[in-house]
Formats: sequence, C-alpha cells, structure tokens
Amino acid sequence: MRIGVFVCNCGTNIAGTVDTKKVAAEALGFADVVYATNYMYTCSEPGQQEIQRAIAEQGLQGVVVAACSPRMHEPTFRRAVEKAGLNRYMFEMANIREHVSWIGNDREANTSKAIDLVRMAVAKLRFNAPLFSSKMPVNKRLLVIGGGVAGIQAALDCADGGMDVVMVERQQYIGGKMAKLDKTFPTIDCSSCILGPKMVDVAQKENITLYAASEIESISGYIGNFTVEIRKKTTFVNWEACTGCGACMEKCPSKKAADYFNEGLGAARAINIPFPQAIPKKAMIDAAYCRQLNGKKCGVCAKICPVKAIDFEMKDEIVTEKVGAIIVATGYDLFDHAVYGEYGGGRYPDVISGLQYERILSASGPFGGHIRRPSDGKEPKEIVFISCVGSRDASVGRPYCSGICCMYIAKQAILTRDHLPESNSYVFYMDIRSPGKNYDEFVRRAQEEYGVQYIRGRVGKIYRRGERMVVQGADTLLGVQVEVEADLVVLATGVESSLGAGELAEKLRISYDQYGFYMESHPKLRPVETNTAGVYLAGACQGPKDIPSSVAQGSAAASKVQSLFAHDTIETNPQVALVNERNCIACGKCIQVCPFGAIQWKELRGGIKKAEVLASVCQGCGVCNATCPPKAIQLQHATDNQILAEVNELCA
Amino acid sequence: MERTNTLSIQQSRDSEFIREVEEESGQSVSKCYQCGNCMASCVYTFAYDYPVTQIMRLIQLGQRDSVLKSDAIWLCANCQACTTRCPNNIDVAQVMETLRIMSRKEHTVSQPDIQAFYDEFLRSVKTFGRVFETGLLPVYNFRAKKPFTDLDLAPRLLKKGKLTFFPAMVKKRQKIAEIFEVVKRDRFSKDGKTRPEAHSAKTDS
Amino acid sequence: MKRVAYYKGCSLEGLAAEYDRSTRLVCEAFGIELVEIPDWNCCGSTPAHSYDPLLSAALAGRNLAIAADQGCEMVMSPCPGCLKSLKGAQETCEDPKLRKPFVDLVGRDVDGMKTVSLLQLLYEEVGPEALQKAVRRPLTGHTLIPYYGCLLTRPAQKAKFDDPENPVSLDRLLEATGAAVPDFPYKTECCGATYGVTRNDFVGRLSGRILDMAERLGGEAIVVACPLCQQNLDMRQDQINKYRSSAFHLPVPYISQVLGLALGMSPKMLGLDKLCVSPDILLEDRTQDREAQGSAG
Amino acid sequence: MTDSNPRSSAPAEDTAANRQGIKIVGFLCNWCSYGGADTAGVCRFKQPTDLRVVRIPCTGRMDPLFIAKSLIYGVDGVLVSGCHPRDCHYAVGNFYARRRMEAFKAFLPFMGIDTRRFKYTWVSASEGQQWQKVVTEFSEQIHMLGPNPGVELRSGEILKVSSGLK
Amino acid sequence: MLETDRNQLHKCVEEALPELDMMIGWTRCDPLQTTPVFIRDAKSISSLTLGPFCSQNLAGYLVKPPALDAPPKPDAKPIGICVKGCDSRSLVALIQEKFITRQRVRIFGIPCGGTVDWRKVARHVELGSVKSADVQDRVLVIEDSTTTHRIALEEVLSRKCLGCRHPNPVISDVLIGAEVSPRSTGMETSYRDVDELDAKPLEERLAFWQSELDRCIRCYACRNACPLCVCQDRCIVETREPRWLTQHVGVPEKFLFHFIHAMHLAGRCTGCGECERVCPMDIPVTLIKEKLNKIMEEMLGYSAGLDPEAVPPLLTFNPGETEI
Repeated sequence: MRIGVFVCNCGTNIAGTVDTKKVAAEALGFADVVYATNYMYTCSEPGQQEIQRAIAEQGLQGVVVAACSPRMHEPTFRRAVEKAGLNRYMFEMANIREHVSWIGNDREANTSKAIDLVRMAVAKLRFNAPLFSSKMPVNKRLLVIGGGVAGIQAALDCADGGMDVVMVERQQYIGGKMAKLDKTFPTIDCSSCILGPKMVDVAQKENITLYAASEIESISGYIGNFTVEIRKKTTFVNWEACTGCGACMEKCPSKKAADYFNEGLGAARAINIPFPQAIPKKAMIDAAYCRQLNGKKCGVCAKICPVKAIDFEMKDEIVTEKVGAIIVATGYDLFDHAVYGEYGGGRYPDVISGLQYERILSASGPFGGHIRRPSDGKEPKEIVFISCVGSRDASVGRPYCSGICCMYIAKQAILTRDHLPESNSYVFYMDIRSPGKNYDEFVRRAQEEYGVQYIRGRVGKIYRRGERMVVQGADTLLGVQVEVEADLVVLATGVESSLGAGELAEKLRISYDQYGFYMESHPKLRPVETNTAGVYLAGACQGPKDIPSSVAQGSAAASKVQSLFAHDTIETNPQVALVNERNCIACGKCIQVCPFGAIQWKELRGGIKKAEVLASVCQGCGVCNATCPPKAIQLQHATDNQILAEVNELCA
Repeated sequence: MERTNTLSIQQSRDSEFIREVEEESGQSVSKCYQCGNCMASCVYTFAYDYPVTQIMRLIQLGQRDSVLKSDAIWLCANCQACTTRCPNNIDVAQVMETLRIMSRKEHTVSQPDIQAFYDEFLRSVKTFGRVFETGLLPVYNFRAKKPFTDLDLAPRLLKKGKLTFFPAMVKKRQKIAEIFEVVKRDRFSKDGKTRPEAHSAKTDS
Repeated sequence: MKRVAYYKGCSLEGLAAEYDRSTRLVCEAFGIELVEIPDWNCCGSTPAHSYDPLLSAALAGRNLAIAADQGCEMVMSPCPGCLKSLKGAQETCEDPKLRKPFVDLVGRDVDGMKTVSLLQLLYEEVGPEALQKAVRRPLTGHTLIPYYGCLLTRPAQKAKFDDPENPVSLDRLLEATGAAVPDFPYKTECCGATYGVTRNDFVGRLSGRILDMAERLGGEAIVVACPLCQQNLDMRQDQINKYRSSAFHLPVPYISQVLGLALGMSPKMLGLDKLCVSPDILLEDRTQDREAQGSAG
Repeated sequence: MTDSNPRSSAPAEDTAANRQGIKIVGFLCNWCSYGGADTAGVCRFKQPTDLRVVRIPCTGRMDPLFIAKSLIYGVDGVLVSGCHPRDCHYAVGNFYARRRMEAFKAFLPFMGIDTRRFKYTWVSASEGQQWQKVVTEFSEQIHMLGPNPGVELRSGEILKVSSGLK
Repeated sequence: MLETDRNQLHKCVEEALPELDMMIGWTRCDPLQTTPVFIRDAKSISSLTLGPFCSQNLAGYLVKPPALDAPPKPDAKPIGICVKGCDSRSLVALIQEKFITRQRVRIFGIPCGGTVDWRKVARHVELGSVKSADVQDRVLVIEDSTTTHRIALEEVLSRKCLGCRHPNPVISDVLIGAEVSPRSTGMETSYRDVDELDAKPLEERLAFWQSELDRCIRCYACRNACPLCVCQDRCIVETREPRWLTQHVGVPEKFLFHFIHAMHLAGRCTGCGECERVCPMDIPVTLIKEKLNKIMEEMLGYSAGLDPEAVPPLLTFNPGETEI
C-alpha cells in the first residue's frame, strides 16, 4: 500500500508545542509510507487540494492526516480523499491537537507522542479495506408517540405535508395536559378553544391514524424501516360502533369511579367519556369500578347502548405498523407532593396541586368553573400558592427548575381574582422565573393590577387549625417568620418525566437522564434529534417546557422528518459487523449478545447453520466481535487486526 | 454585631472563616440559596438577632464576627427542624453547632448565662459522672445572678419526692475525668485550634 | 426473652423517676429484659456537644462500650436527648478520622450496635397488634394527644425511625389502647428544650402553643416520650399559665405510663401520682359510655 | 474556591526525565470518553503525555484479550474508558464490558501481572475535567509502578518455584 | 461392588442399544488406563468398563467437527454416553450453549469416587512393570513382577478430584451404582490450589507461571481435549484473519495462548480437568481456569454446567450491578 501522511500545523495550535516537521520526517520511515509533509491548515480548501494533488501525483492508496480530533474533521477529509478517487475508508486520522498539543507544553514529549499516534494510524491503515454503503428505501410514514400538544403539532405538520401519520396515545383521549388547563399564560387564552380545533383536525385528517388508549409494545428496525407493535388496551367498548352519545354514562350505576381527568377531584362513572370535547369521543369502561366486570349483576350500559358497542369480553389487541421515522412526544407528569410531610403529605384535602386547581378553575371541571375548596365545597377567601414544590429541591431528588410554575401560579392568581374579586391571594416564591415574551410583564400585572401578595420565602409547614390551613413560612426580605391562615393552599407542583419514560426509552434505544427526561443529540445544535437515527423528540419528554416551546419543538421535529422523507432512500453505514462464514462455528453467541437483534441464523446447504449480520440493523457496536470465540465476526473498520496493529506499535 | 448600612464585601470577607465552618461542619455552605425554609421552620426565630437564613448568608459572605457573636447561634435548641426541611440537604443544625463550638473557642459567646449553665452541667458530669439536677440549679442561679429561677417549682417537687439531695455517682469517675482531660488537652494543644484530625462527624452528607 | 441494654440517663434518675419505673414495668410485661448498663455515666447532652464533639462522643460512647462488653446488641434509651448522644458516638466511631481518638478514649468500637428509643422498641418489638391484644383496661372514650417532640424522629437519616414530619408510631400505639387520637399538627414542634432553666419565657411561648393546640383538639392528656418535654409541659405548666395568662390543666403522662395503665397496672406502681398535673381523668372507665364511643375519633 | 480551576492544578512535572519512557494505551469509546478527552483538550486541561489513544466504537467492542496482549507484551498501562452505565450509545455495550473487565481485572494478578496496570472507568463527552483527573491519576500510578517487566524471562533466570500442587 | 456396577452398566446398555445410534464409553487398554470406545454392536458391550481408571471426559466427542458442521437429522437416534459427575457438567454446558439437545443424548450417569492419575502412580511404581491394578476399599493394589504394592487411593487421585463438589452426575437418564457424597461442599475447600498460589507475592506468582509456561510447546493438546473448546481448527491462536499470535517461540506467546484459552472458557469451564490431564509437559493448565471459575462464583454467583437453562454470565449483564 502506498500511504501519504499529512501533518497539520493548525496554525500554532499544533505547531506551537509539536515539531510537525519532525513528525512528518519520522513518518517517512514507517512501512508503506511513501509521502509525508506538514501543512499550515490541512482542513482548508488549499490543504485539501494538497492531499488530492499528492494522491494523484504519488499514486497514494491510503491517507493519514495528523491533525485535530476525528470527531471534528474526519468527514471533511473523507470527502476530500473520495473526490481524489480513494475509498473514503482508506483514510485515518491521528488526533495530535486535542490529545497532544493542547494538553501538554513539553515540546519534546508532545512530538514523540505525535509520532507514536501517526505510527499507530499508519499501522491501522495498512489493514483498512474499501467499504461501501448500500441504499435502503425509506418508508415515508411517521409514528408520533404521545398525543399532547407537541405530538399533535408534529402530526398535523407532517400530515399537511402529505405524509401518513400514525399517532399513539396512552390515554383514552388526545390533548394531553393542555386539555386539562383552563386558560393559558400570558394571554389568558382559553386552552380548549385553541387546542380544540387541532384535536378535531387530528381526528378528521384522512392520513392520520389515531390509536388512543394504546401503548407501544415493541419497536424493531432502524431509520427508514421501523416495525412497531402497538397494544390497543381493552376499552370494553367497540369504538368502531360507539358514537359517543353518552347514554351509557348517564345510566351507569357505578358513580364513584376515579376521575383521572379531574385529577381525582369529584368522581366519574365506571363507563366514561372524560370531557365533552374529547377526541376520540368514545366511551371506555374502568374495569376497577365496573360492576359487571367485578362479578356483580349489571350490564346496564350494554342494555342501553343504541349501537350495541359494549363488549365485556374484549381483550387487549396488538397491531403492527411499519413506519420510517418516530417522533417521541410523551410529555411529563406532575410531581406527587405526598413526599412533603411538612405540607401534610397529601392528607389535607384543601392542599392541592396546581393541576387540580386548574380543573377547579375550568368550566368543564368538577365544580363547573366555580372556585370551591374540595373539603367542604365552600368558596375560599384566602388562597395561598406555594412555588417550587418538587422543583429546585435536592432533598426530594428534583434539583432542577420546572420552568412553568412561576407563570402558571401568576395566571391562577389572576384568574382567582377574576372569579372571586373579594378573595386574597398570596404567593410564596424563591425567585420568579419569567423569561418569555410578555412573561415578566404578566407576573408584574398579577402584583400591580390584581394585588396578588408575593412573599419571598419558602414555606416550612402547613397544618390545620380549625377549618383553615395555617401556612407557616418566611419573608426572607424582612427576615421574619410569617403565617397566613388560608382556606385553600395550591402547591405549584413541579414537572417530572412521564411515568414509564425509561421503559419506552429502552424500547426506542434512546438515552435518558437521571430524571427520566430524554436526551437530545446535542443540547444546542441538535435539540430535537436523538442518538438513534430516525427517532426525534418534541415537547416536555425532553425536559420541562411550556406550551409555546412544546409546539415549536413539535414543528421542529416534523421538519426533521420531512427532510428525511424528502429522500426515497438512505445510505447505510458500512462500518458494521461481517461474518466470515468459513470461520463461524455456529455457536450463536453473537446472536445472543447483539443489543439490536441484528444477527440471525442463515442455513447453508446440508442444513449447516451460520450467523448472518443484517447490515441495515447493525449499529456497529462490536459486542459480537468481542464475544465471538474464533473471531469469525469482525466489525468493519475496527477489526481485530486493525486494533492489534495499533496496539502492536506500542508493544514494540 | 453592629448593623452597618454599607458592607464592604471584599474587605469584610474572611474566607478562612468560610473554610473553617465548612470543614468543621462537613457541610457545603455555598449550597444554600436563601429560600428561608430554615427560618420558616425554626420556632426560635422570634428570639434570634439574625434568623438562620441570614446566619447562612453571613457565613457565605465570610462575616466571622457577626456570626460568632450572634445571639442566634446560642439560642438554637438543636431541634433539627431546619436540617429536616432544607431543600439542599444542608445539615443546618450541624452548622449551628459548629458555630457554637467556634464561638466558645474564640470567646465570643453572646449568652454568658447559657454558657454558665452548660459549664455547670459539664462540671457536674465531670465531678459525679452524672448530672445532679437538684444541685445544678442553685449553682447556676448563683453564677447567672438569677437567684429566683424555678424557685416556684421547689415546694411541689419536694412534695412529689422528686428532688434528691445526694448526687448519684459513677464508680469509675476517674475515667470520666480522664475523658475531659484528654479532650481539653487535644483541643487546646495547637494554638487554640482544633486538633487536625478533628473534623465533624459528618464529612460528606 | 429479648435482652436489651438499658441506658436510662440522668433525668430518669431524678425528675423523671416515674418514667424509669413505668418503662421497666411495660417492657417486662412484653417479655423484654432490660439490662441496666452498669456504672453508666451522663451522655453529656447539649453542653458537651457544643463544647467539643469528641467529648460528647466519648461520654456517650463509654456507656455503649460497657453495653457491648456485656454482649448486648441493642441499646434502648427512653430519653431522646441521650439517644441522640449515643447515635452521635456511633457516628464518631464510623468517622475514619475520629475513629482512632474515639476508640482510644472508650476502649473499643461501638458502631455495630442498634440504638433505639423506648417508642421504637415498643413499636418494632411489640407493635400495635400485640399491644391491642394485651389491653386489659381500654382507654376507649379518652382523647389522647400524641406528642413526639423534636428529636425522636429527626433528622431522619440519623433517627432511622418513622416519618420525620408526620410520625405515626405513637399514634398507632395509643390507638391500640382504644383511645381516640386526633391528628396533632405540633407532633414534632420543639417544646423549648433545655431553655426551661435559662429562658423560661421560651418555654412559655413554645410549650404554651402546644398545650393550646392540644386543648383545641379536645385532648385530655398529652402523651410524651421525652423527660424534657414532660418537664416543660407538666412541671412548668403553671409557669406557662402565668406567662400566657391561661388556665391549662392538661396531664402529661409518659407513653410507658399510659400503656401500663391500659395493660391494667396500678396507677401507683406506674408513678402517675408523681405527675404535677393530676392524670386522674384517665382513670375514668368510659367503655360503657356509648356516646363517648360515638364521638371518639 | 478559585483553586478548583483545573487549568491551574498542575499535574506531575512532565519532563523527559520523569517519563521513563512509559507508554499507556487507552481504549476509548468513540461516543463518550473519546469526546471527553477531546473536551479536556479543547479546555486545555493539562495532562501527562504517556497515554496513546485507540479509538473503539464502544467498550462493548473491548475483548479483554486486547488488554492481555498489551500487558503481556510490555505496554506499561492499559486504560479503558466508556460511557457511563445507562448512557451507552448502544444502550448496553458497556454493561457487557463491565462484567468482562471486572472478571479480567480479578484474574490478572493470578497470572503474576500487576492489576494496577489496568484501569477501566466511565467518562462522558462533557466531563473534560474528569478525564484530566483520570489520566493524571492513572499516569501517576503507572509512573509509580515503573516500566512493565512483562512476562519474558530474563536470560538464565528461570526461577525454580515449587508448585505446591498435589 | 465395581463388578456389580459393571454388570448393571452392561445390562442397561444392552437394553438401550437398539434405540441408540451408538454408545460412547470406556474400555480397559492397560492395567492403569482406559480408552474411549464407540459401540454400535451388542457383542462389544462386554468391553465396557467403569471405575477409577476411567479418567477421560467423553462429552467432547459429541461436538467436535465435523459432527458439528453437519447437524443431526431430526429423526437421528440418540447417542448413549457414560459420564462421571464432572463429565455431566460438560454435557450440561453443551446443552446450555445449544451445541447439543437434551434429546440427542441418552446419559448413563456414573457416581465417581475420584479417578487415578497415572503420573502420580509413577511416583510409586515403575509403570512398565505393572501387571495388574485394582482398587479395593480406597486402596490401589498393584501387582508387578515381584511385589504387590498397596497405595492409598488418596495419594494417586487426580488433582481436580481433591476438591470435587459434584461426584454424582447432575444430569442423567440412568444412574449406575450408588451415589457418593461430595468431598467438598463449598468454595473454601474446592479452590485450595488457587488460594495457595494467590497467597504468594505477585513476583512469585509471575515466576511460577513463567517457569511452568516456559515448558509449553504449544501442541494445543489442552485445547483439543477440552469439551468446550468448540472452535478447534478455527482457533484464533492459529489463524491469520485475525492474527493474534505469531509462530515465534517465546514466553509472551505462550502466556497469550493460555490467556486466550482461559478467557474463552471464562464463565463456561466446568473444571473437568481434561486440559491438564492431556498436557504432555505436565503444566497445571486447569489451575488457570480454576481461578476464573472462582472469580465467576465469587463475583457473579455462577458455576458452569449446573443449570441447562442458565445463560453463561459473560454473555449477559445486569444493569444494576454497580459493585461487582
């Protein structure tokens, strides 16, 4: 092999502490190296031309560039050598900037280390072989997981672009948390007025297939070609037939079912359509409360249903969908304030969560939009809001800021004043975080126009005294303890990752942080992509977010999908495992350890079995290679011989 | 302890003080973000010159004198409410304890009568091995110049047979006295500073 | 028979002698053998700890060392203040930097032992169910206020028992006697602690509001598990009344006395007569009183 | 507090005399630790120069035999570093690696090879400072141990060792 | 007693043979040794033997290529095989790794009181002059031309037998003879040799292996005899793709060869001792694997060849094990 070595000065970045001339001179002595030089900026246009010129003039078959990190410029140089007619994998980089010149000042030591790294790169290159990508068709259907506002936005954007969309929602209805809100900050728009039409659109678009009351069972495949199994949970109602007339609800004798939509305030019927604008507007039976399903004689709904949609024998059903991309928009859950023993640990009915208060405020809520307190239905006069409950609190394992609470408290305090002009609202806060457009003005308005009393300090304890709750807190600005007797206490419960986020991430093979929020590819530059190609993020599943940001991310993820779907095919990565059948002893260990199910049995004539890699599924981790006893399976571009060649240079 | 209207941050900052408090208490004082929960939870806030939150703030600013001469650190009853509720897992009560020990060493105790009571208590322990409740009070009253403290209780307690007139004594009092001597010797062996290995019981929370 | 080392502490030898007496009786009734630590000494309490942590650790640790030498694996102290010192000694013993000076002073390590309060011992070794079965004189119809005090469950990582904010072990034990036990919001609020002597007014204020809340909730007695709390609430109740211009008359028995009563022991044996505020109201038999049963709880 | 600036915490004086010709091979996963080493470089966190990095896709690719090969043939130290558990780019590669390396680490000393010459660790792409710490500490440890004697018999030095086997 | 057992074996095999493809067992080849025998004909059944001289582990014969390359037809008859306790664990391991199916084998399990290591016998008598050998009441009785030697069986047992925990087959269809009680029941007593070497300083351990492995002639007998070394001629110590080892004769090459052998058996080795038995240079090669077996047992609570359903520990993981 004829190898050329190009040592980059990177201005003074490398040449400042590495003798690049000497490195090049030494490289000329390495086996197969026929050309070596140093250059000011190898990645520059003239630098790349210099490489291309040398390939042509010296008849080079492989190129080593000693420069910065391959994570920086490997793609650049691969393109450059490809333009000069070499296979892009006949190229290696030695990282002599991040790993050498920038981390030590001893010129002599740096130079000798750089020489070693170049020697290793050359040794590896001698075992490189041309690799070729193949093209795979892209299935231009999108799966959206989660039907909250972020998922709806993404689905509608893609559907508008003419793509087929499959939406899976865990709940019986779409709309997510936003569907439960009364008004939205800072405009005091009615939440259901702005979300409603979008929900209807989802139901009406012919190219959107909606699976509500469904969950992801399994996901296999890869970008462009995912296969998704969806579990349609038992609803006990044939949704094909159900017209959402609600007759069953009216007659259902089981009246004390948990009202999840109203956050446990009030009660629902065992057969239920959670709210009048629900999409899909279909009834579902809560098996825990249904008399018939608990062995009692009933079946009233089945008798009353005009279209005979009730089916007590119904079972979960698995459906399979094939898609080319996935947008994850599974949203968030609310922190459960029961861990705050000092706030009653959930024992006091009049100490409620922010979302419960939202339901109280809502005209479709348990009290028809009249503010009453849960314990006795009385109208509260003194209302205390406490921020940062389950946010910025390391002692409960939630050290992060939930980002939305300061704003929703201000909104709720304003709405409270609108509903009950005679009431007084108090907000205990640590800091006010309102960095959005017109956000801070909104919080100021709560204080200046609506007379909400903001108290800078945390609350130490809430306890009952007679009919009222005593809120014992601090005003740190004055340096005094303060006490407020309240009729109702609203805790600004923080945002946490959605229940089961980790399990879904495992199915999707995407990363998540210690709190269960999904990790984006790059916090600034790739905010809606994940490290698994073809899987994108939108909304609060990635971290706490308000509605505008969630919608923006929904659209951003949709545009990523549309640019993927603009192509008919995608190129596969050829750096995958490959089986040398002659050496394969069919022990099956590679199949056992592959994290991606990318290896399968292949039967040769005479019934002889061998392992076979599905190149398009293989992600290139190399676990199989490390496991295979006769090393019959080799990860291309990181073969045993290539790694051994590098190690051997150090053993000598 | 004087409150001034302008605090010269650089000049008044004693970074050695911050380091000492953190090292002796094993707590990271910079974690405090002054939410006020300790102040809100402390039942003695009414009596303090500086509420606990401000004590923490003063430590962050390196205000050695204000902290070590404060009433607050001596009025703290170590009831642990602050520690239990601190959102940043700071053992605030431990910090207060550390400050008390420091103020004793630096002779800046703001509450001489409380110190007198503690001293008398320890004297009793050192002498008898146990605390002699009936004997403790009169001596304290004498030293703290509050001769009538709890005098009202005496007749009733006498009637209930609750007052004893002879101290119960530990047999191996020698051993107890030895513990006192060793601790005292180590404590003042290095220029009045604590022994080098004497970090707080908690090194990491 | 469960064998437990017993560290009673100075208070139980003086002002709280009845706590000692009733504790022994109740433990005996449930087959727990209390072995008083021979030649025990004072734990040093707050004064020792605010003088030097090692002094406190060594004073308390000496007692643990004696108990360990006796072959006991569990040490019980009815006084939460003493218990805090004992646990502090164990922590010091676990601290790599302080272990050596500590062991040099007390002669051995003590970190392997389990240190518990009387409440924890009764709750974990006996439990509400066994208690309920053993009750001979039910306290049905009486309303008892469970008061834990500040140190019994705090801080949680040291106490390792019950909930620091809303403990329920005492509630459960009292309920097992048949008594009504309201949700008492000041369960863990500080009573004024050692300031009984030095800052009388603190106790007036802090213990005063505890008595006030107990009365508001219809309590007939406040049940405690700490000699200091008992002194502040009972012995100083007159001082508090003077300070607040109030007229509280609430007996403050120890948990051991109340349980002893329920087990059918004689009030005299339990030292109920030693309390400053007479607890005679608890002796009324209301089991036949249907009305009382109806309103209890 | 100002002392925590990693740039000012000078590692062991890195002179040719101090180096004793030590060579350490580092097997770094492409996604986390190689990135972490890059981050350390970008931040100019100074490190000893003994380490030579081999880029591998994942610690799951790590056959312990690469470590055996290196140490048997006289490389002075082997450092393997990958993504933190649960953060593996390939989801579970480092879980396989952890078991294999842990077992291998326990095995090495039985064969007479100093197990302190091998270390594995987890460093993410953002943990430049942590990478500096890992490299500095490990390099110092290898310097402390000195050059790897290897397994080659020195001439005429066949030691008679009683096997003690029955 | 041996006689009774042998008769029982003959009878059982006779009954089973018509349903079998063949029967693999041992036959006496000289007074102190047996050799494997492959029986298809009922007439040869009488040559089958059992007892303390049957040292070979026959399980390996089931999986060596070319048998491995040509999978059995679905209607193929099962193969009968004689196994001692240790051999049976090899069978389990092979079933575990799906090299054979349970249905493929008819297992004649033989409880074993230990096998005789002829090398140890040679310390007592001139092997060439031995006329006959027999074991009676755990005493090896040897007749040579002049005298009768009586050697305690304990003195001449194979090294692996001394810490044996599974003298009775862990899997079998037919059990021949009575079960015997294990010599060792826990880790403390079954890894004595490992512990002894581990107790020595690092330098001495290195010197020990240097002097032992220096003798290795890389004949690969150890590998070939191992029932779990399924790669055989594809073994990476001989391939160029990839090229792990050169043909250079040096101690490092020998070390790396034994590392490869050991690491490929980590979490799989059942400790049958075949590698050591066949070593012509008398190198304690099983000891290397014993150490790994001990690590697996201590670290992961795993012993190979006991549970046909278990997954070998290095082919799986547990996300929760942060401190293994």
